[in-house]
Amino acid sequence: MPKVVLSSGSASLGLTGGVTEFEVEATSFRRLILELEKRFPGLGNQVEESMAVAIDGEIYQDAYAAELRPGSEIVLIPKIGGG
Amino acid sequence: MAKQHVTATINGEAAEFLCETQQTMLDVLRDVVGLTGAKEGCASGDCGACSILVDGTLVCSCLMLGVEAEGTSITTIEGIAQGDHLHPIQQKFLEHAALQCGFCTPGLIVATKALLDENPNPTETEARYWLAGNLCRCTGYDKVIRAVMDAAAVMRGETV
Amino acid sequence: MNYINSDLKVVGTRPIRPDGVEKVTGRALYSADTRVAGMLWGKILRSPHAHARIVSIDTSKAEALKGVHAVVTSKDFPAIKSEEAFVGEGPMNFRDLSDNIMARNKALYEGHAVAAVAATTPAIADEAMALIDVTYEVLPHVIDVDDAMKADAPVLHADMFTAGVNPKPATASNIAKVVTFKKGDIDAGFADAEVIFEGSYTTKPVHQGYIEPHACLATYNPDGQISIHASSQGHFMIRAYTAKLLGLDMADIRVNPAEIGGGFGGKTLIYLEPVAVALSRKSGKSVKMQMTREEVFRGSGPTSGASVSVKLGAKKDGTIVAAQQVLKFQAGAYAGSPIGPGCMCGFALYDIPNIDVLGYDVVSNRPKVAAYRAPGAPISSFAVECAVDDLARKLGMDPLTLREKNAAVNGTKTHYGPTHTNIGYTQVLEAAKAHPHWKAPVAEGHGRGLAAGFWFNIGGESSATVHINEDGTVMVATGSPDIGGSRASMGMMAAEVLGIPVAKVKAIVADTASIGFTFLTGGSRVTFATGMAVTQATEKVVDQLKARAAQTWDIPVDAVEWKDGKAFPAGTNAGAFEPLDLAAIALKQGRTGGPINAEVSVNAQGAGAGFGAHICDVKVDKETGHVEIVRYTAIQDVGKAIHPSYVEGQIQGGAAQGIGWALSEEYIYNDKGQMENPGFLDYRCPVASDLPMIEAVLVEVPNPRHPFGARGVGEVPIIPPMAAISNAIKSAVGVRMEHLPMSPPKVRAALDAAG
Amino acid sequence: MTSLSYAAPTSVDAAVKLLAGASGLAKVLSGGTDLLIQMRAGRYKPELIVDTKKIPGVIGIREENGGFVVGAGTPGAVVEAHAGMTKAWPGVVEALDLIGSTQVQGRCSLAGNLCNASPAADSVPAMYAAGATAVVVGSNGTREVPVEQIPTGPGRTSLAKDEFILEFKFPPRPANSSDAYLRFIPRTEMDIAVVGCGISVTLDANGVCTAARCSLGAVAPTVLLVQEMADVLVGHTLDADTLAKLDAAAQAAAKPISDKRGTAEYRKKIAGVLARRVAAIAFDRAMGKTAGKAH
Repeated sequence: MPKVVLSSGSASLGLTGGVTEFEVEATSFRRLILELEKRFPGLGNQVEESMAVAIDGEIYQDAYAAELRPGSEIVLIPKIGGG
Repeated sequence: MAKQHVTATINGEAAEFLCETQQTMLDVLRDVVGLTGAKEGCASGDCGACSILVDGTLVCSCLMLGVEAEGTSITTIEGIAQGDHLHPIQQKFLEHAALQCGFCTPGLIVATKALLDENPNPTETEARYWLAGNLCRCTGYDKVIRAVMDAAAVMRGETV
Repeated sequence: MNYINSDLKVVGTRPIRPDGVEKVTGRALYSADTRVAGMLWGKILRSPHAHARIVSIDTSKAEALKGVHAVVTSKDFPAIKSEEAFVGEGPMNFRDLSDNIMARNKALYEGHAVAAVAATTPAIADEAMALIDVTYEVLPHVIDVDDAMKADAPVLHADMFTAGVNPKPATASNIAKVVTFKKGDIDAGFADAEVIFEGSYTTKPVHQGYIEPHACLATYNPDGQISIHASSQGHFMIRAYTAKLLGLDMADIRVNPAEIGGGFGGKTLIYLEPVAVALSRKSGKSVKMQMTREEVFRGSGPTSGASVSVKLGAKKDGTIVAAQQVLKFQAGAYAGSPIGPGCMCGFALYDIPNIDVLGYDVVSNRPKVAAYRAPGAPISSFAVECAVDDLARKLGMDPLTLREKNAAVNGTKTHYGPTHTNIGYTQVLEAAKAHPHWKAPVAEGHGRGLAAGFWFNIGGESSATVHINEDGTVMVATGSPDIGGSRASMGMMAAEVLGIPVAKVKAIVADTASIGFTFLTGGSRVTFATGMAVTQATEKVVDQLKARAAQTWDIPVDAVEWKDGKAFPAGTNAGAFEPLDLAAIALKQGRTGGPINAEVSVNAQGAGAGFGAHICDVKVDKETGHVEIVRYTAIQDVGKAIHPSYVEGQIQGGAAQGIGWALSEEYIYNDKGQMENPGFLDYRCPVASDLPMIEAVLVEVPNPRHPFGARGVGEVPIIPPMAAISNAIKSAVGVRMEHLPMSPPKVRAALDAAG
Repeated sequence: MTSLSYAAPTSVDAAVKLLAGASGLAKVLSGGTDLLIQMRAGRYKPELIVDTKKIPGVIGIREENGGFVVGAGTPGAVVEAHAGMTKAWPGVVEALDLIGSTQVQGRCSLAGNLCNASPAADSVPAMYAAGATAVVVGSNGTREVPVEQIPTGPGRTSLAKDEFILEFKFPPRPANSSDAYLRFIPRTEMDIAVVGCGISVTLDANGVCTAARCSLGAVAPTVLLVQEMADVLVGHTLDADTLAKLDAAAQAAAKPISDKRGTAEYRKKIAGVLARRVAAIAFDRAMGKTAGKAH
């Protein structure tokens, strides 16, 4: 199962009750968000609204379709903008 | 308070306008005459975006009253090109990519014209000090100065 | 299709931009250049207090003044519920955005809008503002970030409980959020270190300083349809936020993008548009608004000022084994500083096993910050790059060698999660080492400094359409405002794919009703993301052109090849027909199936990260403390320069802004919390005589995720200058300047203290 | 609406009558590079603006019994282009040249700079050092006043409501005389002086100073004419000892405040630094050693 890591945003830790690593049954980014919201109410929306993810090292700002492999590592990071 | 009646020459054409005493020449050009090439970046003479020539002298139109234009000959950015023929300074600004957003460009081109009219062969340092009153936030001035030096050379007939 | 290894005829050349002549002749229309008959002039009344409760606002006298057609206050704007969102280029709450454009209960900074008027002339509008009677209850204020974090500091928001700490704090504070990033074991790392360096640094808020003040012209029609003419870094953003803050349908709002006179991140937010629409709705007339320069400084977003500490641990051989950073960022009056990227960027240039970064997002009584070129990164890197320079001195190592030894490479896992891929930092450092500037001896009495920078760059949503005109010329339309020559690069990519001269292609910026959604011009995303959309749309057009030729020749489409702007019969039909050029096919497009065009919308992923290294030589006047930049070289991996002149321009301009940040730009407040230098006279942007030529060196390590290999280039160049200059001053006169700006009084004081 | 009227009289008498007759605030407009900014900022709300530029003598430069007479409203750029002024009073000319940008140079005037009465005005210390006098006209006729008697405090002058400056007189120069002006600013251009210093000297054939006038700007409520600095110079060549004493005298005379443009402590130090640098230039010029700009 893909593994979610909250190396960032302990802003999210409040929602996970301090849990920093856990596995989620998901094959796509969208499914991941839904699962996160189910598991830790609020977290899915937070990711949806103001966070990006790094899937196996690559940053995805907002791509529902992005594929998750069974061994994928998903790191939640703040969404990135610019000037 | 009745408006002031002013007669002047603007970009070679006889012009008449009515303005209030407190209106600056910049206000007059933009809001009365309808020439919006001169820009308001600060309205305090610190950015040079409103540069114009008054009887050949470079001034900030935001630091001049419209009524002071009486009897003068005004040149704005709209009067720099000869018909559909760009002035060499304009051409070199394009060739050197000396503009990014282009907002300060009218002021820079008018100020450069004044420089080269007075000093056809400026050093880079002279050009930089002459143009110190024209803020540009996009280019870091590098390509602007290159365009100015290149335009000067062209106007001296050294290159094309 | 990917063109990275193709023989390119247009991309990489330096054609004159299509919008150039309008801009050198004064014809180009910027935000404030449009007028309509019968329009009113709107102006905003702003709080003179840094922090005050708005007890009452009496607008009756102003409304009674002849020539005044409307006065609005927060009552004219619907209450917006608290909703976290990614606004402009950073996190912000829509309720805050609404309160920021028109103060609701409290004025949270000097310059905070409290009311607005629309009158027949600017003079009458000014007079009307003087007639608005606002009763304030002045509250204690706090300006600087360290003060705002103190337990006894005046609290701006009674409902602000620090997010990111567990459990939720019991009392409200000015600390909006705490962010942490960890990698490895920081304690073990420092235990393992043989040499340790620690430093503390501060930076002042600096303004983007675009020369064009914010302005707009809005018309609210009786049927509820609205037209807005304004410059910004995204007209779709103006539409979205105006609709959001006024509770309107986006379909009723059409935003026409004016030429934009600079943004640098500062025009990724709205300030005037909803106010102008509200005034127009109330008056039934078009309303033009235009900030004064003073309003731009007092009322629009600078970037954060900050307090940063760095601790580095290394082995004697220069291997950095532990790195720690604490960053406290000012967000302005509302939560949402670029603390996230600030925490991520500083150490992103290094491959360090143990990293610990702690960041604070802190509100205080200043204008809400807005994005500014690589938001957060310049502050973070100023601290880190100064510390690395001093670590090198402590280790007795060359600062470039130390950076090479610890440089992030492909496969380096960052402390914030992602793994670097397709990055060109090594190549950038090699180019720096090989550059004549780095090799040249340092002149007597001068000093040389080196610093590097990293920015993610982003992709995101973009739309583009490509139309083949009846004569074979081409129109390209995108939704990305052209802030620095993007019309040229868009046209060039289309011309390259079509195999025709760029002069035959004209690129424009389409309004919100004329093209699909396109995200902001920001994050250095346009050439990457919008360029991708343009390339794909052009490829679709090429497919159609081939099909039309196949139809004309009555051969299968796969037997047609497109080359140099012409269709050629290929395979068994090779040479069977005369090639058909674009004009010939365009002429017959009616017969062969109708107009030839394509629209493509993308949400581009895989933006290539950017790295840069700057070399700076300074001369310090020891008696006055004045620092002169005598030579400056900026080296950067740009992926592929589509139009090299505008790429160089981005790098030179970014470096110049960084030099201003380093030496002369700052917000100066009096004890009442009022800004003392809200103008270009005392807010000191670099002028032409302050700077030398800035040599931009383009390193091209292609980004495989872009058809031409392009990376964003606009943000990286503002990151290294502050540290490069501090490092140069240190090598020139031996003092370390940790506090920005490194102004003459500070440098002289440091020299006196050093004795 | 408050109405503002404008007049451009063509004679001194007409101008004086207008000023005397104004019921509310009347402002004299020469270059306008300060006045227009102050009006926009609401610092002044005049009811009448009297543009003096059309009055004969207000613009122009003439030689008069060995000295120079400069019209009060003569734009900086015009003075800078005048060979005679540049040769006799390089310090005054370079000071005027430091006011604002090239654009401002096209408009700014000595009278405007003096009557704006800012302690940081660039041309004022140089005029003090030069010993220039102002020809003041008003209802009671004409009076000639040393320039240092015009400003009385920030934004305040000794001119009566119906008075204005018609022209400035610069005295004849003895042999081996010259002057110099330097100001310190954070950038290289466009800033207001953090400290300004003007020095005018006359030397004997051996380079010994026989007469000196020294002034400091931006270190007190008005520009200072500093006798102590002059005393240090007179009777001496510019040796290390004299330079050290001059530095000390300048620092002692400076009574600056801390503001957005610099701290008091910093300003005192810079006053000393500039005094030394300006004296060196003035002495060299007086001995005919150097030409050109000091900045």
